[in-house]
Amino acid sequence: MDPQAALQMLHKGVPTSWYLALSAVLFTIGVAGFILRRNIITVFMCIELMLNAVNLSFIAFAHEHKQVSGHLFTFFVMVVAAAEAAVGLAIILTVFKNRSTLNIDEIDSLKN
Amino acid sequence: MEFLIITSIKLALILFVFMTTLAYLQWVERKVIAHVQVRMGPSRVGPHGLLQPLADVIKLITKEGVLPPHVNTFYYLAAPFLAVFMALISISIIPFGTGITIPAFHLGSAAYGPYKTMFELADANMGILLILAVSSMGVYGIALAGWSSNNKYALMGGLRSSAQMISYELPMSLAIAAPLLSAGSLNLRQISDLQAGFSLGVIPHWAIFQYPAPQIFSFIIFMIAAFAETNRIPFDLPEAENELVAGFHVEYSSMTFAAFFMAEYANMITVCSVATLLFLGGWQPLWPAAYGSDFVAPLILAGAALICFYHGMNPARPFDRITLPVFGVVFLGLAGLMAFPPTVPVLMPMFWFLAKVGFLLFVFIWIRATLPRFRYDQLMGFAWKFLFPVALANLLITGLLVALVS
Amino acid sequence: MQNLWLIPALPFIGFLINGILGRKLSKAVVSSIAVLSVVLSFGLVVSVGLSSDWGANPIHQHYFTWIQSGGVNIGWDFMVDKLTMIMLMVVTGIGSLIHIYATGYMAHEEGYYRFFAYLNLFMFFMLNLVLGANYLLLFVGWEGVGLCSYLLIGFYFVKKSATTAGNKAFIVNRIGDFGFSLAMFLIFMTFGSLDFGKVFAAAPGKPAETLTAIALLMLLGATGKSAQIPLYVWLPDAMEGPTPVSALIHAATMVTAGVYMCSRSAAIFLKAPIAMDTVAIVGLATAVFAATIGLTQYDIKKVFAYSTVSQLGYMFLGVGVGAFSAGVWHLMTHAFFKALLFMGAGSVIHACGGEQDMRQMGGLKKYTPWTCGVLACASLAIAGVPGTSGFFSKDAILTAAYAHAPWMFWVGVVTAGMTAFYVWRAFWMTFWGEYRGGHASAAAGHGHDAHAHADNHAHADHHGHDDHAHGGQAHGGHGAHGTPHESPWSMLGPLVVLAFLSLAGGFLFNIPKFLESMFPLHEEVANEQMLMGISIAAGLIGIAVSYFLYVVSPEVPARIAGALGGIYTLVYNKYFVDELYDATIVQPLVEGSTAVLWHGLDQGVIDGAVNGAGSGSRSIGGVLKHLQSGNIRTYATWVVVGSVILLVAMGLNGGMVR
Amino acid sequence: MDLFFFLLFAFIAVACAVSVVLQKHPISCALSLVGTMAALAVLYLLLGAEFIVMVQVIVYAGAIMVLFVFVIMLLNAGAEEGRGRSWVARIAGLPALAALAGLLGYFMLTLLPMTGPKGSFVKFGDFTGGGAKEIGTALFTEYLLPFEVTSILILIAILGAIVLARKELD
Amino acid sequence: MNLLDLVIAIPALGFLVALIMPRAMENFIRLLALGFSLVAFVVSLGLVSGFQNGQAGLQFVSNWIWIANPEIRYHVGIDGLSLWLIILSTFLTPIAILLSWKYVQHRIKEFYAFLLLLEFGLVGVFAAWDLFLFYTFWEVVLVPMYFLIGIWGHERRIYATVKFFLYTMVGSVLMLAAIIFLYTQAHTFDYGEILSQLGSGRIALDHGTETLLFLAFFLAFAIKVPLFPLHTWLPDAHVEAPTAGSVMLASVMLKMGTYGLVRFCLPMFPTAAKENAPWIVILAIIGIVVGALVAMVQPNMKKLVAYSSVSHLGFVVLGIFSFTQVGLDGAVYQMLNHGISTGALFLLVGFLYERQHSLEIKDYGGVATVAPWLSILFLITTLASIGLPTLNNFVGEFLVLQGAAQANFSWAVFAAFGVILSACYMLWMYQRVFFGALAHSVKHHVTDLSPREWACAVPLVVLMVWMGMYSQTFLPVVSEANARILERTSKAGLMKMNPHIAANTGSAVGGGNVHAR
Repeated sequence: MDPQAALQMLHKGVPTSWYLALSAVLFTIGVAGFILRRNIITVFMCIELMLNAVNLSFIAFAHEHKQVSGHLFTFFVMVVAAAEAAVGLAIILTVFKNRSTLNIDEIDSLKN
Repeated sequence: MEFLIITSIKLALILFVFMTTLAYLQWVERKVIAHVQVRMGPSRVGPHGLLQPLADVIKLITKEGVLPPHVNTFYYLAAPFLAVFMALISISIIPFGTGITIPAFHLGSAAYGPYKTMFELADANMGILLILAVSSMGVYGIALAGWSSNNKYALMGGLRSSAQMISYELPMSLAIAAPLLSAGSLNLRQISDLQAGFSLGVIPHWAIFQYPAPQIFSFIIFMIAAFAETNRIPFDLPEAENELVAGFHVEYSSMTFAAFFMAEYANMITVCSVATLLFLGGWQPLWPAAYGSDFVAPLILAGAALICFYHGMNPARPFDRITLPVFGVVFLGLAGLMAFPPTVPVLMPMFWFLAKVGFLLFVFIWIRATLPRFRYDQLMGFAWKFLFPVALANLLITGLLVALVS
Repeated sequence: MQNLWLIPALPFIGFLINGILGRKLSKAVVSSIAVLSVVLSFGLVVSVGLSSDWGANPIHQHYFTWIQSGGVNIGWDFMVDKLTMIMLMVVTGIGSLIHIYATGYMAHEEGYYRFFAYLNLFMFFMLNLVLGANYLLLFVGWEGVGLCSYLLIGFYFVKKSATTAGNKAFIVNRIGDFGFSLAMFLIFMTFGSLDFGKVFAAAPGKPAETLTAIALLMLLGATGKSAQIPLYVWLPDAMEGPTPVSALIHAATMVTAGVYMCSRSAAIFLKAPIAMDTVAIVGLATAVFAATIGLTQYDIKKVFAYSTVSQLGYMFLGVGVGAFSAGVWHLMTHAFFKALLFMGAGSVIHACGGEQDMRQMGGLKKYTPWTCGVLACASLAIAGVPGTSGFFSKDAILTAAYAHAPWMFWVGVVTAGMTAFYVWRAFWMTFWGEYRGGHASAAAGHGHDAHAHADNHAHADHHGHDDHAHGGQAHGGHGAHGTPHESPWSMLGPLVVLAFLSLAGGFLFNIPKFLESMFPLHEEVANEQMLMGISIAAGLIGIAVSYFLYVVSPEVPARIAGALGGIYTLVYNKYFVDELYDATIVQPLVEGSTAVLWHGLDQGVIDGAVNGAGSGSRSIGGVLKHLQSGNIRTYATWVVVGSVILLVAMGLNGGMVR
Repeated sequence: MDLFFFLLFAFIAVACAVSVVLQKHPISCALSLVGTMAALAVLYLLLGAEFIVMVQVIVYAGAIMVLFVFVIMLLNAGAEEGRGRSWVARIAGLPALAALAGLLGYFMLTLLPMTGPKGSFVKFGDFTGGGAKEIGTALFTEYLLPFEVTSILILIAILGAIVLARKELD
Repeated sequence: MNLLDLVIAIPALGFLVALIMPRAMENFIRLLALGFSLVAFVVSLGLVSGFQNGQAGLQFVSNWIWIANPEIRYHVGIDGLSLWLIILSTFLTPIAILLSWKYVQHRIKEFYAFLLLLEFGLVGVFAAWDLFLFYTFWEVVLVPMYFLIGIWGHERRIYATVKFFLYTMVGSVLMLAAIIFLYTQAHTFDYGEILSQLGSGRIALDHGTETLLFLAFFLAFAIKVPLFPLHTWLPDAHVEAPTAGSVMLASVMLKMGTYGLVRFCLPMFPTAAKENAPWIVILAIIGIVVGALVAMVQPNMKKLVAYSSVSHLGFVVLGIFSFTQVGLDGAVYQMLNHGISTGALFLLVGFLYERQHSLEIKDYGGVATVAPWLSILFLITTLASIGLPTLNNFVGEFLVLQGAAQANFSWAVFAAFGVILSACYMLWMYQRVFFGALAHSVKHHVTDLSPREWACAVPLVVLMVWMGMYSQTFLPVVSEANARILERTSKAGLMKMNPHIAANTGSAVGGGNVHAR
């Protein structure tokens, strides 16, 4: 865009869309991690990353619509994330106890 | 612009005072414990070993920082500073007194002021939450230290500390929540302001006495949790010498080692200040000014001066003949300053605040001198099976009472 | 005004008492209850008969509405007119006689109370049948008596042949009822009611073909109940039941229900000439057919059974040719003498310790003079010797038949001759000559084997021994030593009464006169005396021939049988009709439904389809399951790919909707 | 000012996120993730979500990630070993990701107008509805049911975690 | 909270109470279940006394919102159609409970809980006046039966349950779809509302749609009935089910199907119903005959009785789709009869099974000698089920056939074969089991009825005689309701298919002008 618009924009602040785009990028990175990494824990972290990305867009929308609901959703997401972390890590511990591996590709006995 | 200047001035002051305090806190601790155990404690370096901290600092700085080969260097080095960093951050939002107003003055042709500023670095809206947040981040320091040292004792320490801190954060935050309920604000300054005044003329409106819900229990819970958070005896499992040699900081030496201690003491101070602000009415005096609470500080200082002079008369050591009178004068000056009407409203709150914090710190040390160490499972069990439910119940009752009254 | 409902109610009460408390009560009490209830209802009938003036409109009583739905409105109504009166008389009268007889005959039986309970129940249903004022009530009785005959035929339920015979009777009757019920539906649809009064009033106005259909369906029902071709097969087997039962149900009363129904529905039949002719022909055919079989049988009860069939054929002939009153008359007289015959036979069997094969009898007249005497009367009556009751009724029918179509008369005459022959054959074989019965049990055993093949369930093993076993347990005491003996008076008494009736019945009750108001008499036919003479002659010839063959020169019949050869065996085996039915209907049904319907259709096709669906989906899953590699990252990749596709689709639809 | 902070912390966030994916060692991943979260917290602050900022730090950085670190230490997990088995991921993975990134980014950017009168912008302090009071009010009035449900969820999660992690007592 | 709600609530309450009982207190649980079911029965008798015949519309209505959006109402009420079916359910449950007193020995608590749940569902099904509510109850009934067969059944119970479950599911899913479609049209689940909208033409279904909807409902019900080609789940389910299960299944659950046909298929889609009547009736007749024939050759008593049910319910369907007052009354009456007599049959077969632990006919013989009373009761029941006059089934069959005859005489002709065959298979079975020489095993195992078994069997027998002798107790209410249903169907366009039905629909002596052909 031309510098004039850019300046005006600077004056106005940051476009909400950029936040959204940022969240999209983060999300994709999370997905990438999920797909490319083989360490369960890392994969798990990537999930958290995705959640965070989503939260960001929630907050952004909350700001856009000037209402608090988005925050609440974020809040719930966090709660869920916490629960998920607790259970998931417990599962990981058990898995490690039984199979002594963290390689996600070797944990595929749920096939067929 | 002036905001920046004033802030930086405050920053400098606070940093200086704080650092000194840290250094001397250790001296105090050693002294107190010594006296509890009927010893002298440090007394060689300077009168009553007053210069001991200085000596230590120099020693620590000049020591060789050993970098073991098997450690994960980056985290090994990052950990202590992370710890200190986190510890210091929380200081920045702790108010330690009412504000001060610098009257307008002329510097050459330019006219400045008047400037009004509060006794704190940042007036955070959600100060208390911020403190919680930062303290929760504090785990990383220790955990990383323990892990990166690549040593099983250290790792144990790290694990323990992280587990312990997470576990004790819950009762802590619940305990904090209770007074917040009755206060209805998250801003530390507002909270302690709300505790101003006296009921029946004498009983201060501190949270622990507060109507409708006296927060005495949450105070106790908070303190217990605080001990755990700061890895102090009786909860110093992460660094239990006789179990895992020195816990997470086995491998550390010189400055990095010192950093952990700084962090620990800084945390102590933070915690105590928070306790003061939340429960002990911050800088509110112990009894109404009408009954002369303002004169406590001058009197104490004067008393201190007298003692100094008396010892100066018949010294135990040759030096005392000079040093003690000097101290006496200093004390007298301070007493005067405290009594000097214009400064009273500025200094008195600060005095009360520091006094309370000091008292709490003393309690810390006292307990360290008194109690033995817990066993690890006891520690956890205590957190989850006792503190947590109690804190919950306390919160519930508080909420009910508040709801009923309002 | 009497309460008609009491008439059937009394036996029913008897049934309830005996049925529920019976096993606790002593035989004396049981029998007295049973007999008393029937005798009382007989008394009621008589009083009703005496009290009512036999005007135009019959006694009609409504008790309660039974079924009421839409247009169907069936009341529980009783009605008594002259026809009913006769039936009532016969049923209750002979019924009570037979009850008395049974007290003696069954004296030593197991399940004494059971027997009398059933008997009373039968009386109840039979009276219901005759009293019912609409077709549905008639049907109630109709089915009910069927039930009782089922129960009584299968009275010795340990005996397979007995129970099988019972089933056969019931099921064959069911086939008849099938026709009857369809008839009822048609009647209802045509007349909008089932009440006799309404129906018969409206009958003349209805189209002939409908009426014909109704009548034919009714005929089907009647053939079932009254053992006419093609459904007569159950009656001979029914002889498995105790003899009093054969006498009461399978000779005197129940089997005549068909005749009763037809003459009751005369109004409809008269409007359906085709149906009438069918009835007549069926009757005639049955008469001849059964008579021929009767010629060759050795089991005394079977002989009489077939004679019953053929006599019923006579009645149908009468009805068919329009001589309803004659039919009813023969119904009554036949009730007299056939009951007598059976009870006499019963007494004979009783005498011979359960033996039923005539070849094991003979010369009994010196052992059992009374029985001999009464049987003689009965035989005279059935042979139509002038003056006896049988003579009048049979003659009336034959005359009517001649008036209708001469050839029917001739066939009838021949049949009459055969009837006389085989009845007297039985008489001679039983009472004349020397006693051929050796030791009872052995005799009975082989005697039964002789006709056990007749058992229509060919696959069933012979129960001759069981059969005798019951005889043994019944009359063990006498069966032990071979000498026959006279029956007790409780049995002989009724016999004597009936003997009197069968001799004098013709004079006493002139049914056609009595029924004239309902069924107008026929116009006199020419040279009636001649016809009468011919029939009498036929009867006498029959008797004479039988005397010659079985008394004078007893070896001749065997030679004749030998000469006839194939024909003889055919007739002796009852034309293999049972086997025929078995092969053409029963077996195909059973096999077919097993192989085709059950295994083939149900389990094969339908279940096959169902299970096939199951296994099919399972195999599909078996293929698809390999997508399920169990590798999370693979799944995740799929998800991503899917979401990309979704997003693309969204883009093509012009971005996100706001 | 806004723009500066945004760009700065957005950069930090993305960088940390990338390092989460690229770092070999779980601990490093975890710490990078903490970094991302911290950066996001600042962005939240810019978006006026004070309370959420705190919760973000306390819960995410302070509890969840500590849990991760804890577990990593417990298992003493080293760098990834073994080869990937998912040929699907290997083949379709990157292209799909690229497509996803592109499409998502595109849609997000075009979702709200950036220019013109009704272009939507974020300026620090023009939304102050994110305080503890507002959130509390909303949470305990109209979102009460979800709140309770999540609390039950948490409870269940705790039980599940205990059951899973407990040693077999036999 | 009127009587009807009570009748629905009491079993549910009992179910819950039974659930919270400690499983150790077995006898107490038994007594409890019995008590609850008896109370329910007594209360339901109150329905009978409170029911005003001739008063149009529902009675004992209670109607409040269950789910706000989409608006699903708890709308229950009864008319003459539901009344006796509800009584039937409440009447048979205590018997089923009493019957299982000794027979069920493991997982007692769950067993009785499920029986009560079953009763709850059944009563609900017959009382529901909101399509969604109806569907809910419909499924509720499915669950306990599934477990009753699956847990307390015999050897092949799993196969049987799964088959039973899948069959029913297929149907009910279609029904659900249809219900939802109706909702989209009418924007309500309330049956009365939907009916009035259909009647007033506010919902205009084109021909194809109506047929489809009809078929969807019809299939669900036909499977439950079960109509001929869909019947194979029944024998398996019956053979594997515990006695109480069989009793409830045969007596009441099958009636859900026929009830549904009368209650929903006819009034909602009269035109489609009439158009499809011919082949449905043909299926019914095939069912009657084939069912009977297959029953005749069954070696297993329960299978035999099960197939006989197929045959009997064929009569019911025939009656329903004859579209004549008589036929419909007969059908409904036949439902009750079948409930009583077949229930009794399963009950008595159950008695035998508990004595000798075999259902194979060949294992029996001469039972009559050792257990006279048992065999007498069995005989009466047998006679009832082969439709002997003065016993209940006769009335039903007579009316059904009469109605069929009015609709189309040939139907009656073919259906009547069923009457013959029923005699064949029942009597043959009776002969082989009860008559003949005393089988050895029978001699050792079979004893006559215990007082408890008397208590189970006698009420049923009494009812058989009562319903056979004095149908006026039951019929008027039923025909009242049927008349209302028929007037809806008769309003619908008379179809071209069969002039007789057209002529006879709903009319009283409609048959009057029909000639046999």
